[in-house]
Amino acid sequence: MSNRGPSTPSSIKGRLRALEGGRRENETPDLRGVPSTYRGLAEPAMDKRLVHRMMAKSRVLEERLVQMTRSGDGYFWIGGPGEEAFNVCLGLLVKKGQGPEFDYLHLHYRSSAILVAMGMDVADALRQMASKATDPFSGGRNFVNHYAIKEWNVVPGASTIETQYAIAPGTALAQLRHGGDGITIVNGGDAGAAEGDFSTCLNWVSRPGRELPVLILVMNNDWGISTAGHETHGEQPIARRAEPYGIRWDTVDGNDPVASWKKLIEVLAYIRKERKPFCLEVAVSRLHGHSSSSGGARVTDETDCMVEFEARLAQEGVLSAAESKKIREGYAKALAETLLKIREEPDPDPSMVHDHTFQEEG
Amino acid sequence: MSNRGPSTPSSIKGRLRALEGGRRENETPDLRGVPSTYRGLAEPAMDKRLVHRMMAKSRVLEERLVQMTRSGDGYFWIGGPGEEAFNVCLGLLVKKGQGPEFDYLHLHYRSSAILVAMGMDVADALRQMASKATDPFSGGRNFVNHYAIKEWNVVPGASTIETQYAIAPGTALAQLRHGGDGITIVNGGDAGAAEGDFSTCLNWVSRPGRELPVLILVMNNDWGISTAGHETHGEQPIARRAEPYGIRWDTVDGNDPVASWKKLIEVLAYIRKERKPFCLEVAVSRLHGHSSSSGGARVTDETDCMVEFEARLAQEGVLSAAESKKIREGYAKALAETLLKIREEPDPDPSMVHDHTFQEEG
Amino acid sequence: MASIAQAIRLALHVGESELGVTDIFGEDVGAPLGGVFTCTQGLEKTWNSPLDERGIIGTAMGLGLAGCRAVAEIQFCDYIFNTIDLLKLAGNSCWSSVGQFNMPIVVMTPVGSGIHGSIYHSHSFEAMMSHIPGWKIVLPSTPIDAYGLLLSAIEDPNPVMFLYPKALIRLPGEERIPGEPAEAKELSRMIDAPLGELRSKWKPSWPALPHYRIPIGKAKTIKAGRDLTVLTYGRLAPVSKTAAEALEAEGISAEVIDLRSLHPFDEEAILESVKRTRRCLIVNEDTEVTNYGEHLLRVVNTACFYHLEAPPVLLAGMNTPGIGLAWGLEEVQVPQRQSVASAMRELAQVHA
Amino acid sequence: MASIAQAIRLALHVGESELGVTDIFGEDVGAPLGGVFTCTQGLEKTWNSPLDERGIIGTAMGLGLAGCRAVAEIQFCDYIFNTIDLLKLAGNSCWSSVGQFNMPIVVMTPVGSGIHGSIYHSHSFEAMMSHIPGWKIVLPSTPIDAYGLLLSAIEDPNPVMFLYPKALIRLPGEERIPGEPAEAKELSRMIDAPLGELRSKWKPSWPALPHYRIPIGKAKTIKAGRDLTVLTYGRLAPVSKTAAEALEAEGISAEVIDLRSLHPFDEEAILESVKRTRRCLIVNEDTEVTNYGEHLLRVVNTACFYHLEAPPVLLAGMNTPGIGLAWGLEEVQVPQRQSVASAMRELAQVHA
Ligand SMILES: Cc1ncc(C[n+]2csc(CCOP(=O)(O)OP(=O)(O)O)c2C)c(N)n1
Ligand SMILES: Cc1ncc(C[n+]2csc(CCOP(=O)(O)OP(=O)(O)O)c2C)c(N)n1
Ligand SMILES: [Mg+2]
Ligand SMILES: [Mg+2]
Repeated sequence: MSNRGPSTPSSIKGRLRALEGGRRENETPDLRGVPSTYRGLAEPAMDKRLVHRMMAKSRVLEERLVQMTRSGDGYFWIGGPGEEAFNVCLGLLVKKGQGPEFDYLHLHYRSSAILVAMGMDVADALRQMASKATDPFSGGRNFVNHYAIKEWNVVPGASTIETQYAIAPGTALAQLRHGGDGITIVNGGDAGAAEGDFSTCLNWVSRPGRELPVLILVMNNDWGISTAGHETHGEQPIARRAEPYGIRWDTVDGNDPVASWKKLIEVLAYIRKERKPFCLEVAVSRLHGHSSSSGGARVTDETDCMVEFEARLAQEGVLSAAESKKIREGYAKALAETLLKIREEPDPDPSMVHDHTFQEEG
Repeated sequence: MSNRGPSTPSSIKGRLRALEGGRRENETPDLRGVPSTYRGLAEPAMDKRLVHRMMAKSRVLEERLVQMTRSGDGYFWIGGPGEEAFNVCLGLLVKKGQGPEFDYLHLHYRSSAILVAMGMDVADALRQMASKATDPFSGGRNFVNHYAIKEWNVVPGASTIETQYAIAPGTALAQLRHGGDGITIVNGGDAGAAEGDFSTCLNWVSRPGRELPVLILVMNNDWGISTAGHETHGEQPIARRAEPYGIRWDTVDGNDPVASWKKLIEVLAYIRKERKPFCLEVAVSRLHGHSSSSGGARVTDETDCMVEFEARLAQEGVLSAAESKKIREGYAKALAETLLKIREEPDPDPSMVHDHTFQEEG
Repeated sequence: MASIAQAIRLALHVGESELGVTDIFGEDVGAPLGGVFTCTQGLEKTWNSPLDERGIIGTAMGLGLAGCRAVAEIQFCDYIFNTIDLLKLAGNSCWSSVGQFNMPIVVMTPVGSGIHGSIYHSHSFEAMMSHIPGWKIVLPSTPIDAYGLLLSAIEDPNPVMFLYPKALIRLPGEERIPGEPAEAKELSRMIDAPLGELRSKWKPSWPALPHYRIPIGKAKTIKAGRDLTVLTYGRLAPVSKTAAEALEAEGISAEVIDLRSLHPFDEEAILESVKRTRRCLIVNEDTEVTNYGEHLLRVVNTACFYHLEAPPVLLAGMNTPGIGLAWGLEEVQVPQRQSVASAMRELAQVHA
Repeated sequence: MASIAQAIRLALHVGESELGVTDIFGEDVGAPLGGVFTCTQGLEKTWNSPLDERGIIGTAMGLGLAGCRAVAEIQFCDYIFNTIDLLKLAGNSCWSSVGQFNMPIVVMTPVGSGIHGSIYHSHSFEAMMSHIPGWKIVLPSTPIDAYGLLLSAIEDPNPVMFLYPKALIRLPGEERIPGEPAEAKELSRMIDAPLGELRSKWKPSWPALPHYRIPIGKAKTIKAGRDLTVLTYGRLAPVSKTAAEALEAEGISAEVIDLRSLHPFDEEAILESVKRTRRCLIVNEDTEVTNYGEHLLRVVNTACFYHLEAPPVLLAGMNTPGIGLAWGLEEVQVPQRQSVASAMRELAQVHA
């Protein structure tokens, strides 16, 4: 039997033409960045005060979580202080809901600000940190900042670096078929992009004629635990790896919420409308080291997006330093009170440890 | 403890500059292709008659191997008819020997012509096809065209697609440290480049300041078994995936031995001298379908490098059609006689099946 | 009667036309080939994936998380070993999200020796797979079991690993699948894709298939016996049966149980039989160190220790790094009819 | 006395200065961190790899094929499961090339629970690993065993998987490593990297270390006993010993054997002990289905069946998709001192 089917391969000459860099028709030669149709979009307009409040709330949450490892309220912390500016913008722009009509989120462990901006009850993060039975994400089973929220399409977060990139094409395929403008969003770190799963994602979202609506994010803090980016990465930049696949890509300063907002508006509009992938690399800071394993102490040699944004808001007359401070203190106080209550909540019942190994048929 | 070590990361601004596409100094902005120093090299000069003879010998070998599945002399065939033009040139240019001073070869199952050109006894390929105890590569344990030749640095060929790309950086690292001009050569198919191991290879050979001397080949026949390339690959072309890593790359018509020779001369000189990787994509044909599982019949809709090269040699007055034919018939006759002898050789001894599970300490 | 390949096709047809299967995909699963073993010919929801097992399992998981019903194929189980971490994730999504996200996917992959497959087309996978919590695992040895179990797997809200013995894929079954035409030729005319150019225009014509399932977790006694119990599955189920039948002539009466489901497995049926026969032989072809059969052996030994007249025996594949291509090697490396018969004979003759 | 982390460092120092180790690499293995558990601080041949386990194992294999001696680390065994296919290849290079290419590599990775590691920092790996032919596997539970076995692993011309119990990494040993200074403080001053800025200029000062090895394949009886034999290793070796010591007060005398090497394992020592005590408990923390302990159980049961007064018992981790973070969960999911003691007590009291 011949394996030849309806899809006869191009002749050797045609193949060579492709090899010589020829492109398929209908394709803009300029791959980098969003196409002009989507450039300069500003709707929905950015509410700087809202963005600031969500950033403050997220930061206060993370600082409390770090603190909980010291007060004996939790075993291990890992989280996202330093990624709030970009993540809050993203969270506010997510199309939130359940099912393929809405956005799917495949998140790594520095994504708390996305969820805070989406409206998560911060008490739930404390519950997970304290391994309480009331932790709605994992019932006290998983580490903090490992979210799973069925009603918001936040799929189970896992510690395994980069596996989310191999899974994301699946939810996007469901969305492509379903129609509408729901997209899949996947994020992870710079070091993790060395795993093959990152290229699996690039490949699977860009099969010719079967492109998928995915926002592929690389949150570049220039570190993988103790290893500096330049020790292990020759890419310039990482997002450029999308280009050979015909995937548009760009970079943005994730410490600047205004730039992040603008870029996200354009990129999300492109993905939602064109049903095509986009790869965006985001320069961010890592403000408390890698995790509580490395101490979780505040570092001082990285840009703090909160400090910068508050200075800017003060300068622009949007929010005074005093007002900013008050907002933060308000969140901190509320959280401290919440923690007192959560301490009283029950621990997971060991006799239920087998529950949910399987879903009962029904 | 702070994780910060001597390698302080670039500031957020520097990092952004990198993100904006800025390059490190001392780096030519033109990544594609060999640098001008190596262009137009022609030494060692191509001996067209030799190349033809080796191509003929390889083709005759593969045709005999295919035949052996029909004559009951072997269970399964997979091999490289259609890749002879490029592979013979490569085989003639390999720095052959044992140890890091010489080239390491990590080969997939269509590489017979490389080994024929290197001087392999074709009888050994028949022995492996016939699962004889005398098969020097695997002792009758592995499929045909799964080579392993210690004295020539041909590392064990495995059926697992693309794993060789994850292993190749290791031999190259040994060579870089050893000094000299030995390089690592790894080949595989177009479909297989979808495995994460291909990007693992790109990453590990291009760590800044730690680049490795590797020739990364993609043998593009536009098929993965029954699946046409364009169904699963958006890359244009696949070798371009090297570019974001700062790895030079190019494409060549593997059906044209003259073009292949010229390109290989340049590329190999560059890798040997600069101790840097290079990614070369080679357009080739698949002349007997995927393997004996799909029948192994001769296909007629792909360019045959033998036919083309012989026509060219006749036209150039290097070798007449009659001479070419005679050469092929000579190899065929010799091989038929060899097979008669090999049939008498012993089968593997089942009582020795545990041998070499471990290497004895020594 | 239908072969396993045809039975799988029939089940997938029911899956895509009645049970909401949205995707049947993997390497060469789509047209024109319909799978290297033809198991996916003529179906509507098939497509060819990139050559990337991690992408296959990952994408299936994503589809499952989004509520689709995906059946993903790994071309040979020999090539699934770069995805173990993803299989583990698929098995823990429900548990780690306290029941929020189930993972309704089926992964199918051919296993075992028997086709001169050499090192990389002869692997077994049940030992490693059964060590991954959160999955159900089936391994039918007949077309009707393949059919009924694949349908149960598709309906199951959990990840199910559907292993099938590649050496038996093309053999006709002995039992008719409900709805299957009386004549094998007729079935072939209806659902086997033609060769060559005809294929591009071909459409299958599916028989009407009434509801039929085989529940996951139920074994099948394929030969009754008195003197010992043989626990087996896959390629070695018919081999064990034939060997046991031949031993009747020697006055040895072996009961042969085809497990069909490996997790959960039919503990009740197994223990009932072993307590009755007082001897137990476990036969499979996976390599013998940390072998799934050792799990069965522990369960049997623990539950039946005081009933047993001899220690339970595992007959399995040799602990070598691969199965050799030369037939003489394969023959000694994995159990064959002769070695299974010898093991039965030996066990029957042990007297404490 | 040295901890396991320090013992590993000392062995790697001998490896790189005397045994030709060329590369010690993996995620965060190089300076400044020297490994997330500090096992590779102060060494010469360390470097930080990309965050890519497949690249780590693959590159180690390439180095091995080129005759270098590589020690590669996977940061947690929880992250090794995407490399199983490569581990299988490493285990079959020698066999498939009929002895042409051996694979002299060591892979080290921390295993097990006990640090509130939740789902992805609590895995065991011996079940899957022991199912991969062509590898030797060790799992020491004390610093001196870690030291002696790592040196044997480095010298072995075959691939060796060096597993070490993460819960015990920082505990001081009870036996002095030959050459180790008398004072723990002194050793720390010599080979523990300082914190903060000092680290960048720091150089270790290595003690002189006389030749010392522990052969792969030899078990260690860590407590003698009469009434039952406990086979264990890793984190649960000291736990079993403590439990057994406490049971002496109840008149139960358990012999505890720390296997140390899992493949090959010390069959002779094990069978001798079990035949003597006539009861056998196997204790580990891997999940219990297709568990390496079931392999031990089969070997013991087959060889000692007629000596046994009770069926051998496996006490292992629950077959759940992960270990829960909440202590109450971990406590019941993997054996602890109490449950090990109960299992011993129960087994000792069974009377046929
Ligand atoms: C597959 C896998 N390998 C290793 C680890 C251990 N690990 C956890 S975080 C981390 C570094 C991640 O760096 P990056 O991807 O840049 O993300 P960042 O933490 O900097 O945000 C490592 C190695 C892991 N969790 N998963
Ligand atoms: C990891 C792995 N997956 C699947 C296979 C089965 N398989 C063998 S060859 C092949 C297609 C390879 O296509 P390509 O890489 O283009 O090489 P070609 O055969 O065309 O030269 C497949 C899917 C395999 N051998 N290994
Ligand atoms: Mg990072
Ligand atoms: Mg191909």
